[in-house]
Order: sequence, then structure tokens, then C-alpha cells
Amino acid sequence: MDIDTTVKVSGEAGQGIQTVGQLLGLVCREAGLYVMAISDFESRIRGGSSFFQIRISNQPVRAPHHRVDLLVALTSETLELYRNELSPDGLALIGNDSAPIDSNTQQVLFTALASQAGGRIYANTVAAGACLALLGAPLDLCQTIFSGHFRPRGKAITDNNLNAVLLGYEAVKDIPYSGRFTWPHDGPRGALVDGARAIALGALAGDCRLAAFYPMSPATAIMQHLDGFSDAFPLVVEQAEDEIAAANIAIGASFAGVRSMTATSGGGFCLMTEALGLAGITETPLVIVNAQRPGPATGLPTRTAQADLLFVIHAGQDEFPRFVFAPGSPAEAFEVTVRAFHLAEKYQVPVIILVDQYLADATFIVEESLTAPDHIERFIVGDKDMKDPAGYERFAVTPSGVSPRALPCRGKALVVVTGNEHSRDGHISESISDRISMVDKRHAKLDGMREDICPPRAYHGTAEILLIGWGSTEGAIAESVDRMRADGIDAGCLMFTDLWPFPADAAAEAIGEGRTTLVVEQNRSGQLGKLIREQTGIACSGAILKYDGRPMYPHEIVDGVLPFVR
Amino acid sequence: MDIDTTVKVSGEAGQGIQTVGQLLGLVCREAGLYVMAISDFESRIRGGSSFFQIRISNQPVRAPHHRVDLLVALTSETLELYRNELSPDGLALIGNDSAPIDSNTQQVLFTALASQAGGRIYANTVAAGACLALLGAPLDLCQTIFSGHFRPRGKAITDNNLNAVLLGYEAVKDIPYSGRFTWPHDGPRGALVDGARAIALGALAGDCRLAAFYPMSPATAIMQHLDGFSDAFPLVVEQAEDEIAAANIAIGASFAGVRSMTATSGGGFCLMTEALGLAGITETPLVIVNAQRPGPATGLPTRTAQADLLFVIHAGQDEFPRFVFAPGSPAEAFEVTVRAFHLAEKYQVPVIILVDQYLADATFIVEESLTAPDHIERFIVGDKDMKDPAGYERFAVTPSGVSPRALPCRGKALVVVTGNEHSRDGHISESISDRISMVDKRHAKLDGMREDICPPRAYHGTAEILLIGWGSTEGAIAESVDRMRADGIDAGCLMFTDLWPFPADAAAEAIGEGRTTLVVEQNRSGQLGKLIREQTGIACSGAILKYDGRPMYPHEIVDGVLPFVR
Amino acid sequence: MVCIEDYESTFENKWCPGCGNFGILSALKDALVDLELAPEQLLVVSGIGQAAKTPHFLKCNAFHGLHGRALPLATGAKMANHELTIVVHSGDGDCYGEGGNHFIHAIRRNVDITVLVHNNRVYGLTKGQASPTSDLGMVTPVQHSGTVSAPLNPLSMALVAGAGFVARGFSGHGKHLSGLIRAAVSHRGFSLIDILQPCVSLNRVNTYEWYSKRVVDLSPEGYVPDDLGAAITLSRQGEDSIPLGILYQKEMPTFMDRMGAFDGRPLVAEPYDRQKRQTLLSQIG
Amino acid sequence: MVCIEDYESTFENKWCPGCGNFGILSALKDALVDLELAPEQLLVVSGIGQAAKTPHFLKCNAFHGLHGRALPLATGAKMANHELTIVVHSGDGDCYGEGGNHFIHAIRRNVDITVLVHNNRVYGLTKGQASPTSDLGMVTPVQHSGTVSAPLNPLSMALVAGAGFVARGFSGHGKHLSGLIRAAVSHRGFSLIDILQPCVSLNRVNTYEWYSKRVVDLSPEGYVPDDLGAAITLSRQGEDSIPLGILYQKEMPTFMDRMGAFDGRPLVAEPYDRQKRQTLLSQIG
Ligand SMILES: Cc1ncc(C[n+]2csc(CCOP(=O)(O)OP(=O)(O)O)c2C)c(N)n1
Ligand SMILES: Cc1ncc(C[n+]2csc(CCOP(=O)(O)OP(=O)(O)O)c2C)c(N)n1
Ligand code: SF4
Ligand code: SF4
Ligand SMILES: [Mg+2]
Ligand SMILES: [Mg+2]
Repeated sequence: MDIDTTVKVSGEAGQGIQTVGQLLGLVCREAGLYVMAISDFESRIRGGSSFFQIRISNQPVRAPHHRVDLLVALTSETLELYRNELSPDGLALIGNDSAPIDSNTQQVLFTALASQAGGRIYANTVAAGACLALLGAPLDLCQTIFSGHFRPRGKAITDNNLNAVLLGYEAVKDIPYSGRFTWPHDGPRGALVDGARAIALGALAGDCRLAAFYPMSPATAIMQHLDGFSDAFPLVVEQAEDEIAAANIAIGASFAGVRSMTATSGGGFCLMTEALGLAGITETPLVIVNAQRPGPATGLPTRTAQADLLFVIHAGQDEFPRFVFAPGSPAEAFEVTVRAFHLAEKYQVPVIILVDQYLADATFIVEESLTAPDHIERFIVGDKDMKDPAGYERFAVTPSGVSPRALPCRGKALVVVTGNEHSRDGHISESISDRISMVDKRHAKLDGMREDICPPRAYHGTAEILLIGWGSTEGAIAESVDRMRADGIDAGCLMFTDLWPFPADAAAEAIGEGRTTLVVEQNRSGQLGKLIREQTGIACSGAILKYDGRPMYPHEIVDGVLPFVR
Repeated sequence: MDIDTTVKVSGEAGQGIQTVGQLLGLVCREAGLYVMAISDFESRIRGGSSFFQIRISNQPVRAPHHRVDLLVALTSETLELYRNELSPDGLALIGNDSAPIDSNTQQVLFTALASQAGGRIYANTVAAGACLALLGAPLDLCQTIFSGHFRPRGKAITDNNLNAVLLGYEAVKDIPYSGRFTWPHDGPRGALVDGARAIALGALAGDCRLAAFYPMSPATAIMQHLDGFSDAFPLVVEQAEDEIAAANIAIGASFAGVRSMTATSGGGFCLMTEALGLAGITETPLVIVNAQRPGPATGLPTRTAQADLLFVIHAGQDEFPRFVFAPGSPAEAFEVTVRAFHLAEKYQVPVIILVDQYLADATFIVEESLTAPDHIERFIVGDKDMKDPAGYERFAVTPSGVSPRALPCRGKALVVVTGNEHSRDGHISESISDRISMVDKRHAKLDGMREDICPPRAYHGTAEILLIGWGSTEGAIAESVDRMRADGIDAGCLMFTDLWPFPADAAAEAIGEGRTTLVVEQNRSGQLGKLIREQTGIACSGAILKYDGRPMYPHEIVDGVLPFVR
Repeated sequence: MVCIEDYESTFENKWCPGCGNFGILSALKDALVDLELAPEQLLVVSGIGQAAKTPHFLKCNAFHGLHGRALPLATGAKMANHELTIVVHSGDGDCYGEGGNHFIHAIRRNVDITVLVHNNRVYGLTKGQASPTSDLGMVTPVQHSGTVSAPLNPLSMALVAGAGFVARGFSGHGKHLSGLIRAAVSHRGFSLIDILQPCVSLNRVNTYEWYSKRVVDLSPEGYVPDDLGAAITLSRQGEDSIPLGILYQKEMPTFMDRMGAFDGRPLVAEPYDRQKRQTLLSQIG
Repeated sequence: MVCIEDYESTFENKWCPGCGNFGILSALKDALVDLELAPEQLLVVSGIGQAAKTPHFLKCNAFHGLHGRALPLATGAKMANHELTIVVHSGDGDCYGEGGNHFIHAIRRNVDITVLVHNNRVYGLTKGQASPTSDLGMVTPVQHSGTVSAPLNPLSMALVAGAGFVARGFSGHGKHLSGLIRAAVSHRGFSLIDILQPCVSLNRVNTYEWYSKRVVDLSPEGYVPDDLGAAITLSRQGEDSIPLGILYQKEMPTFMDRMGAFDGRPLVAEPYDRQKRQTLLSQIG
């Protein structure tokens, strides 16, 4: 790996830091570089301290790096906050309001230059230009990307931004910076996709036709992307009055025959748990994305966590089959979402996709091609598939537990469902035999579902020290393994995406016995560790837990492992 | 045990079956007998089939019996439904609308006699009279109890009922019945209390001052009893617009300084899970009763289940300490409720009391005296306890995790709380250090809480076959143990009331190794079994699971154990 | 030709004898027959409660959902297939209590569904607690000293929330009610009929007699339901005289009109266009 | 003597520069000072949103709760201690969207609290989605073709739900607003002020200028807020002229009045009477 640079752009909410980040990403992508970028923001619209941090490499990168090579601090507060993250030969660019403190700090008059370019609001573009120049990005590439990006917003804005980028670019010409590198001209390695967009794309590819939601960070971005598709595709995206409505709208739509979803975060998920059970007992397919953030209650609304695993597995009164998936990257989030829609209909169950703020907002270069299924298998029957449509029973008992599913008002077969316990025809029943047969029937689906569950993925899976994780920490864990192995530590990892039904046998086999096993999780109690013990009896040797709301960095994992290294 | 008779009174909803049951219970109690009675009803107001089943003994009884000695069927439908439960020398009394089918069936013209007594609506009282006569109850005792019971409803009604009971009593004089027994004259052994009333009494004794709820079977009865206390005690019982409101009203009241509670069942509990987290992060004491019924969703609204254990332990996004208790009898429900209010304030955490329809509606003779605490320890501070009230910090970090709790507007100290993550002063904080210290502080409470947790109770705990249960099945499990031991099977049991924080060490020790361990639960997946494995690594040998919505009977447990007997 | 028998369900009716719900059920069937709507064209959605059991006592497509949540369920179903005729059966607790928020917001959306609220002014299925429309001071098993909250006025609420069809019916006036249901189902947009329904088992205040003395049919009075202000005034009238009929009717763009259905076809009937999706996926940057 | 400084919080204000919330905050402080209410006598309850952050920017007792749930929290606190002066700060999404059901039912209860809704007609804290009061057709990040639901009219809703104090303020008219707040806090019973609040960052439609051209103060017009019918009509007036002031005020029995407080003392101040409880426990049959 000869290129591996981390750039951090920091400032207030409202200063356009996300735009800078997005543009840096686009320029790098165009050149054929890999990037991996994270966003950090507070729960406010203006002011405060936020940052965008992008790691640039000529090799695939899948986790953020904790050392910053180039810091562009648009405010003095954020300079103070983040300068200690600078690598020894790193450089900090600061604007008018801070004084240069040491040789690693250089002042660039972002605002003044911005005014020259057309207004103070272009300070972020000036910063982007400066930043790209220091990294050695070709000017024409920058200009192409910037003009492409701003074109939809009109000529004046485009021109001003082009002025700004040029002014920034020129302003740092004479600043020495050891991090400058030679840029490839390879063309894009893939698309620049964050987890939220990946899920929206997956939903589109999976033929989702209705998405109902109530705004909640970090899930709203998914709906925002979907909303953008709704002109060109048969897709209704509806903001509901609350999460209860959102979930029930999605269930109603699914019942009436379209694939549907909702997305929320913990507090909203709480409000959906009753509806989750409704989907369970009425056997209505449903996809729910829970984009986790730290709680309890409102917690840290714009931060990340992995602390809802056991909650979503057990959510809702009584028991009913469900899938729980936690993808590890945008590419996987896409795939898992397509799969979620498929499996929800195949087994007529709810599927919960667990992501988190980190993954939802983190941008990766996705090399994998994102493919829509050739054909959507709906697992739906109509009159023509029935001997006697008038005698259709929605909850016919079958060995697989899955009953032929007809849709209402699409034929003579009448579809009757209820959230009460029922007989095969869907009418309320309080009889002992109906109760037992319906519980058993629903439970029976688990056998089939388990066959559709993927085992955990091992990476150096036979190593002496095995890290075990789930979901979004995959990149950080894998990189920590690489680093430790490079340092002669025999470490490996095991990553779970499919968490429920839990692949107990595969897990037990992959974990085995007699070595150091450490769960790596972003919660306080080690939820995956508990689940593994419950399901396999295996107690892990320890846990590396982070619960401060910030993304997991590979070096933190390495630090956590060290005490266990003999 | 020389007296052990089970009487079942069955008929339509609206026929006054519960009243018959209640009166039978009162007469037995007055004589000094023990009773244990269960109610079975459908989710409707009139018609259908329901029953009241009372077991009468001169020894304490704590579980229902599956063999009926005397069946009083007010409808022919229920005769059909339940006659197969009759013991060989049992007797069925039927009314006008059924034809006697065999020598075990005798017709009594309930309705005709009722008309004679003052109206058809007294048919239930006629039946009660007949029933008591067959059991050998002294007539004057019956008359005393009936007149006492009906007196509040006026002289006319009382007289008619006394006529009715007499007519019923006389009508069966010549019917031979082997189940007749000699009645003691010992006076009451205790009060006749069902689980719902026990919880209401416990709340009163525990100084609960506000109860907010939304009606939901089987929890409503608790609130109904509490409402009855609200004239004589400082207690507001408020029906809210929904469960979300109920939980938040209770939290608001607790914050403002009174002990408060809410009660609901699964679907309502779902809607309260977000508020549960609010209580968690704001460290506001809160008692929630979840009276379980079969789900998912509306499920079987008037039936029983134990299927929310793992849900309530994990409910709410992210992690926060809570207590989960599941009492095994009305007497214990009383105690646990008093304790819940105490512990909620001691640790400033939510406490969940898990009961179920069976326990809520089941009536026991409670011999234990129900005592109100001498003193209510509030764990509240005021200005006088502070050096500097103006500097008061609601979330001061302490080794125990418990911060001194002041109340709003009760002094100079200002109380600031938020459902967002916060600093010690209760203001929103997004800082890493505040986040970590608040999570750790909340988590730290678990140590103290564990010390207040009672270990599981063993009964023949060293037996070869160990049944493990929780909550309301205690009576049935204990009786099954007695029966098996009487049959030479070395069985014992271990009952959990305190389920979270899980008493892992005590459990592991009590369960031990190398014998047959069977969880006995009213759910489909064996939730306690999973919890034990998660917490101790011990996998039980098997499970006896019942999930048809009906109470657990001792003989079913015995049948479930037999395959495991070597 | 649709006839009453088409709608007869063999499922045992579980309402109390004499319950006002029977009048609603038969008025509904009459209306459906008059509308020539076959059971397979109808979806009945309901929450939980006595009222919400209605779809079981009828032959039709049915989603008997959660307490309070009938409206979002129906909304979702309508969005998925706007060709469905959807009738919602809900109770006063279901629709105005637990489901109050959905009530307001479903009206704002103007989804083309018909909502029949069996307003018995009590929680029937849970045995007699106060509902949002219970009289102030009504004594119940959990309100032994009587309720202390003022009753909610569903018609006024619906009117100011912007509903385009707001009516009141009485289960005791079957023919009139059936006409209202016909009109409501025919109305393009959200339509509400709040139906006065005696609960013979649990509400001893608002009985058949109580209503019969008070209800007044609007139509013979020559009332024309096209003035929102007048409708609001009428809806606020004291309980001595309770107007029955359509208080207000106005056709307005529905949710589907405003949304612009994708190409006129219901979502459920759209083919899966793989090519188009793949093109988008291949072009993302 | 209470003075403004008593209410100054050292906690960093996190609203955008120029936000209408600042006007509300200072009008509130002025009103509190005028009312001679000390911070330790005040409990501010809020939900989640920009509006709901208010209690952090004020020195007072505060419960900053869940999104949509400020009203039940406040209701519970008032029941526990009816001597508290409770002011609720909520947003249009918080109070009329997620919390819509509580809004209606809190009014029915007539709990003696004051509710200030910072109505910026947008979801501020979550970055600009439509709120229940957003203009029909408003374009937002998740409603790229504009909203399709008709806006809700909070004042009409409150009036027909039976609120005894219904007013509209404007954050740009601080003095007027402060007078309203004073009146609302002084009112015995549930009081609502819907406050027009420009969101300078996310709502480009309803700006200071937009409001300034439209708002009309009712009091110089000689309006007397004692006629509910007139108030409803006024509340339904189109947006060309937006009346500011008290639309309706009427004192009615509060929840506490109807409930009959146990013995006049707040619940929180009652002693624990062990003897009485034990007597009851010993006598049960
Ligand atoms: C979430 C939830 N809360 C409470 C209940 C219990 N419940 C069932 S029906 C009902 C109220 C019924 O009243 P209403 O809606 O007026 O219908 P009615 O029975 O009077 O027709 C309640 C509270 C429930 N099923 N689900
Ligand atoms: C249960 C739940 N759902 C959603 C959210 C996300 N959320 C936070 S504030 C908000 C809306 C804010 O709008 P408004 O109430 O109008 O307040 P404003 O920020 O505009 O003042 C939302 C949807 C949440 N915190 N909790
Ligand atoms: S309880 Fe009332 S509403 Fe329910 S079926 Fe009986 S009479 Fe009808
Ligand atoms: S986003 Fe709008 S409401 Fe929120 S602080 Fe900024 S200007 Fe005010
Ligand atoms: Mg009702
Ligand atoms: Mg707002």
C-alpha cells in the first residue's frame, strides 16, 4: 500500500463540510483511488463541531484511520479538538480565525478567498481546492468534478465554485507537504456509496414499492434516497404521522400485495414492536431497517452503536419467526436488502436489517456490481392455482409452515387475516387445537429459514486469537487482523451478518475450543457474546467493547487484543 | 389430604358464572377450607363458553386440578365441552336445555327455579345453591355469605338471591353424590385474593400514588382494584389515551416525586418500550406490570402465557439496568410489588413485574399476612442535604452508580433531566467522556442490584430430576413434584421469581451438573432455558412447554417428565 | 348481481344479543348489495374491539389488525392497490382513543376509504371502561367516581381536520344508515360515519331509548351539507337534538390524485422492470 | 424579586443564528419575570426537537423527554404535584405529529399546564422534512415533489377539542408573545399558544417577511375571546391575514377540580399513612 492518507475536514454544522467531503470523494474516485469516509455531526443544524474524514488509498480500504495526515479546520474550535490526531508529519490548514501554532499548521484565508470567488459561503469549496492541491490532485480533474457536481444548480453557482476551487488550489501551492502523492489515472473502481444509499438501492432492486417512515436519524437518509426514485419507479414513499403508522402502513401495503418496508432507529423501532408482532401472526412479509444509534431513549441521535441486537431478536410479545441481518459494508447492505425482501416473502415473516449510523453514513468505493434480480419470485398464489378458490384458507397448515398466500381482491379467493389467534381460514379462534397448530406452524418455518441463513465468515479463521463481530465493524476488525498478523500475532476473525435464526452449528464449529475468542462490539454488555453462549454454550474469553457513539477504529481493536496476547 | 374436590361451573359469558365462583369461594373460606380457583373466558361479553373452576381442600392448594368432581353446566354446549373432564364418580348438573345422558348427569331446572325466586337471572345463584348442597355445605353458612354479599345491592336483590340459593339447595337434596364431605367450622384461613388484587394491594402498601393505564386484559383488573382505593388514599388512577401516554404519565409523576406505576399486557408493553428507555436514561423509578397473555399481537386476549420473558429483559434500544420479577402466587405478587416500588427508588431504575392471565385471575387463600412497610424509604434528597443546592447535579457520578435524587420545585436545587445522553448536570452532552461515564454509571448499578436479587427457591433441590420454572407455574410445578415423589420418582424443582439481573451464580450452583434438568414454561421456545444457558452455560436436558393459552396443570408436568425418568 | 346471501358469513357472531352492532352490520350489507359490490371486491379493515370484529361476521377480504391501527393499515393497502374498495370498522376507543393520531392524519391524507366508527361511547370488548366519547361523569368499573375528561366530539374533529365526507348515523335507523354507507363508499376521498351504537351490556346511559328520543334526521329538514362553517356549528350542537345524516360533503383531490399514481395502474399491478432498475444501478456514481 | 438573570443558563445555545426560537425564549423569560415566578418554582417539560431543547437554554427544573411525549409527562408531573407551574415547549412535529393523540386528550383532561408550540412548519432538528403544519406542496428532502397532505390547523383542533385557552403568537412580536405567555400561565386549565416561528435554516416558505406581512393583532380590533363559535371561525381564516392573540378563553373545571384532590395537598406532599394501609390489608376477605 503506497497511498494511505487520511484527510479530516472540520468545522461548524452549516459550513458545508459534507459537500467538501463528497467532492473529495468524487475526485479520488474519478482518479481510480479507493476511499472510505465517515461523517461526524452533532444534533444541531448550525454551529458546533463536526467533521468529515476520508481515507484515500490505492488499495481497498474498509475502515477509518485514527491518524489524520491532513486536517482542514474551518473553525478554531475544531482545530483544538482534532489537532492531537495529526500524524507527526501531518499538516493542519486553518482559516482566518485561528493563529498558526506550530510548523505543522498553515493558514489559508478560506473566507477571504471565498469572498473573492463570489461569497463567504464558498469557503468550503476553497478548502476543498486547497486540500486537493496539497494531496497532489490534478487541477483539471478537480475542475471537471466540481463543475459536474454544481452544474444542476446553475451557471453562476458553478462558476463561483470553480473560482473558489482554483483559489484554494493556488493558495497552497507553496506550502510544503510530505503527504502529496502521485495520482493515478485509472478511472473509477466503483461507485461511491454509503450504507443508507446501498439499502435504498437494494430496496429498489428488491422491488420494494412502498416505504413508509417517520423521520429519525440515522434512518432518514435511506428514505431520502428512495424518495428520489419514486418518480421513475412504481414506488410510494410516505412520511407517516408516527412510527406506529409507518409500520402499519407498510403491513397494509404488503398485505395488499406490494413489497414494502420501513426504516427507523431505536426509539421508533420500539413503537413498531407491536406491529412487528402483527406481521408475525398475520404472516405478512415486512422489511424493517433499524439504523442503530446510542440510547437509551433519545441517547446520542447522530452517533453510532450496535446495542439493539438482543432487543430486535426478542422484540414483540410472545414468539414468532423473524430474520435479523446486519450487513458489514454498503455492498453487503445492498445484497442483504435484496435478500431481505426475498426472504420476507418466501417465509411470510418480518425481516429486520440492523445497520447503524456509522454504516448508514459511511461512504465506500463499492467495486462489486450491484445487480437487480432477474426475476422477483413473489410466492403468491391466485385463483388459477387453486382447486376451489371459494374454499381458500390463508393459513392452511403445511409441513414447511408456509401457507399459499393469496392477495385480497385479486380473485375469488377471499383473504382473511387477523392479529388474534385464528384458525386456518383466518378467522378468530380461541380453541386449543387451533392455537397449538398455528404456533407450531409458524415455528415450523424456522427450519426452512435456517437453511437460508449464511454462516459467519471467517478470515484467518483458525488463528490463535479469534475476533468475533457482527455488522458494521467488519472493515475495522478485518484491518485489525491484518495489522496484528503483520506484527506476528496470529489473529483472525469471524463475522456474522445473519444473526437470526442464529447459525448455531456453524458458529460452534467456526469458533471451536481452546483458543482466545474475543467479541468485538459497540455496546456495553457484549450482546453477541451472550447470544453465542445462549445458542452454543461457548463462553468467549473476553470482549472488546466500545460504546462512546463513535466508529470503531482498527487500532482500538488491536489495543484491546494486546492484553490477551501471550 | 382428605378433602380435595374440584367444582367446575360453566356456561355463557353473561350468565354470572364468576359470581357463582366467587360465592363458592367465600363459603368455603368462611368454613376454613382452602380453595384455589381459575377463570376461563372468551374474548366476548355474552354467549360462548366459559367456566369457573374451584378446587376445595382442607390442605393448602396452589394449582388447579384437571379432574372435575362436580360439573355445573348452565349450557348444553359447555356440558359437551367439559363432561370428559369428569372423574369416574363425578357428577354433572345440567339445566333445562340439556338432556341427562348418563347416570353421572342430573338435571336441575335452574332457570325455572330462578323464575320462582324472582327472575331468570338468578339461575346462577340457584346453581350455586345446588352445588353447595351437593358438597355438603351447611345451609346457614351459605345464607350468611350470600346475604352478606348481596346486601350492598339492596334488600330485594338480596332476598331473591336467598330464595334462589335455597331453591337450589333444596332441589338437589335427593341426588346421591359421593363427593359430599364434612365441612369444618374453623373460620377463614386467610383472605381470598387473586393476583391482580394482590398487586393492587402491594402497590397500595408500597405507597404507589399514581397509576396510569390503558385498559388491556388481563391487566385491567389491577387498575380496577386500585381505583377502588383512590377515595381513601392519596392515589390518582388515570385511564390514559394509550399506553404510550400511560407510561409517560407514570414517569412524569415519578419525576415529580410520587411512586407510580402502569400495568398492561404484551401489546401495550410494546408501546411502552420507548418510555422504558426514558425511565432508564433519566434514572426515574418506574414500576410496570406486564400481565402476559398469548400473542403475538392480539393473540388470545383472555388467556395465559409466559412468553415475554426475553422481550422484557431486552426491551428498549441500547442497554440500561432494570429489574424483572415474576411472582409465583398472589402472596408473592403482593410482596414483589412492595419490593418493586422500593427497589425502583433505591436504584432509580424501572422494574418490570411479569405476571400472566392465570395468576392475575386465579384466586388463592392467602394465609400469609399482608403487611405494609413500617416506613417508606424514599432515597430522596432536599436542599438541606446539600452543601450547595444551586450546584446540585442530578447525575453526579458515584461508585454505586446511584446519584442523590432531588425533586423538582421542592427546594432551590434545580432538577434537570433529559432522554438524551447528558452530563452530570442533566444537560445534553455529546462528549465522549460524558457518554462513557454515564453508561458506566448506569451499568454500575447492576452490582448493587444483584445484591438485592433473591436466588431461585429450591424444593427437593437435590433431586435427580430437577424441574426449573419461573413465575406463576410455581404451584403446579411444586404439586407435580409432590406427586412424582409420592410415586417414587426423585423429582424436585427450582423456581425463579427474580429474573433480572439474573442470579447466575446462585442458579449455576442450584442447578449443578449431572442430572436431568427440565425447564417448565408456558411458551414455545423455552425462554428460561435460553437465559440459563446464556448466563451460566448450562444447557438443560429438556423442556416441558405449554403454549395453548390454558393454565399449567400438575399432571401435565408429570406427563412431561415421565419420558425422562430412567 | 350481488345479493345479501353473498355476504353471509358462517362464522359465529359473538356480539351480545340486542347489540347495536347488528344494525350496523345489516345496514352495511344492504349498502354493499345496493352498490353491487361483490365480496371479492371489498376489503374490510379493522382494529380491535367489538366493532372491529365486524369483518369476521361478513364474507369479504379482511384485515383485522391491532387496536387503534386500522387506519394506517387501510392506508397502506389503498396505496398498494388503489382499486380496492376499503371499508374500515372501528370503535370509539379504537379510532378516537388509541388511534386518535391516525384519525387526524388519515383525514389530512384524504385517502379514499370509508370509515365506520361504531360509537357506543364505551370500551365494549374490555368490559366497560370509559371511551373518549363517554359522557363526563360516567361511572365505570375503573372510574368508580365517574370520568373526569370532557368527551371528544368526533364530527367536529373530522370537520376541522379537513374531512370531505362527515356523517352521523344511528344503528337503530338501518335504512338511513345504509343510505349513508352507500354515499360514503361512493364518495371519492376519506369518508367518516360516526355511528351511534347502543351497547346494551355496558352502556346504561346511551341506550336505544336515549337515542331514539334525540336523533333528528337532517335531510327532511332540507339541510344541504356544503357549508363547512354550518357543519361545524351543527356538529357542536348539544345532545338534546342529535342530527343524523351527512353534515358535510366536498370532493377534494385524494392522496392518490396528489401523489400522481405511477402510471394509473395500482402499484400491485405494475410489472417488475428489471432492465430499468439495472440501468440505474449501473449508472450510479 | 425575580429578574431575567435568574433565568440565564450557561449551557451553550444550539439554535441557528436568527432562529425564531430566540424570540420565544426571551418572551418566555420576560413573562416569567413579570409573573414573579422563580426558576425553582417552574418545571419546563419538552419533547424532542429544536423547540424541545428550550429548557436547556433556561435555568429551571426541566424534563426533556421523548419525541411527541411532552404532554403525558407534564400531565403526570402535574398530577403528582399540582402546585407545580408547568410550561411545555414542543414543536409542530412533536405536538401535532408524533404527539397528536396526546394533544387531543390532554385538552380533554384540562390539566392546568401551558403549552407553547414553536410552530416552524417543518421538522427542524431532523433537517427539514415536512411537519403536519407544512404547506401543501412544500418541497423537502424527502418530499421532493412536495407534500401531499393538507396542513393541520392546530387552533381549530384545540378549540373543538375543548381547550379553555387558545392563542396564537409570533416569535417576531416578542412583547405581544410575552403577554400571551403571561396570560396562558395565569389561566387555570390547559392553555395553548401556537407560536409562529420562522426557521431560517430549513423553511424557505414561512419566513419572517412572510409572517410580518400577514399577522394581525386581534386586540386592537376589539376582539373579545369569549365566543367559541367565533373563535373557530377565526381560526379557520385563510392565510392572507393571520390573527394573533387569544382566540378563546374560558375557565372550566380542571382535571384536579374534577378529580377532587385527595385533601387539597399535592400527592407528593401527603404523608405515608402506614396504619390506614395496614388496616385495609388486615380487613380484606
Ligand atoms: C395495544 C392494545 N391496548 C389495549 C387493548 C385492549 N383493548 C381491546 S379492545 C379495546 C377497546 C375497545 O373499545 P372500542 O374501540 O370502543 O370498541 P368496542 O369494543 O366498544 O366496539 C381495548 C382497550 C389492545 N387489544 N391492544
Ligand atoms: C420516536 C422518535 N421518532 C423520531 C425522532 C426523530 N425526531 C427528532 S426531532 C423530530 C422532529 C422535530 O420537529 P418539530 O417537533 O417540529 O421540532 P423542531 O425541531 O422543528 O423545533 C424528529 C422526527 C425521535 N427522536 N424519536
Ligand atoms: S358489549 Fe356492547 S358493544 Fe359489545 S357486543 Fe355487547 S352490546 Fe355490543
Ligand atoms: S433548524 Fe430552524 S428551528 Fe432549528 S434552530 Fe435552526 S432555524 Fe431554528
Ligand atoms: Mg366502543
Ligand atoms: Mg418544527
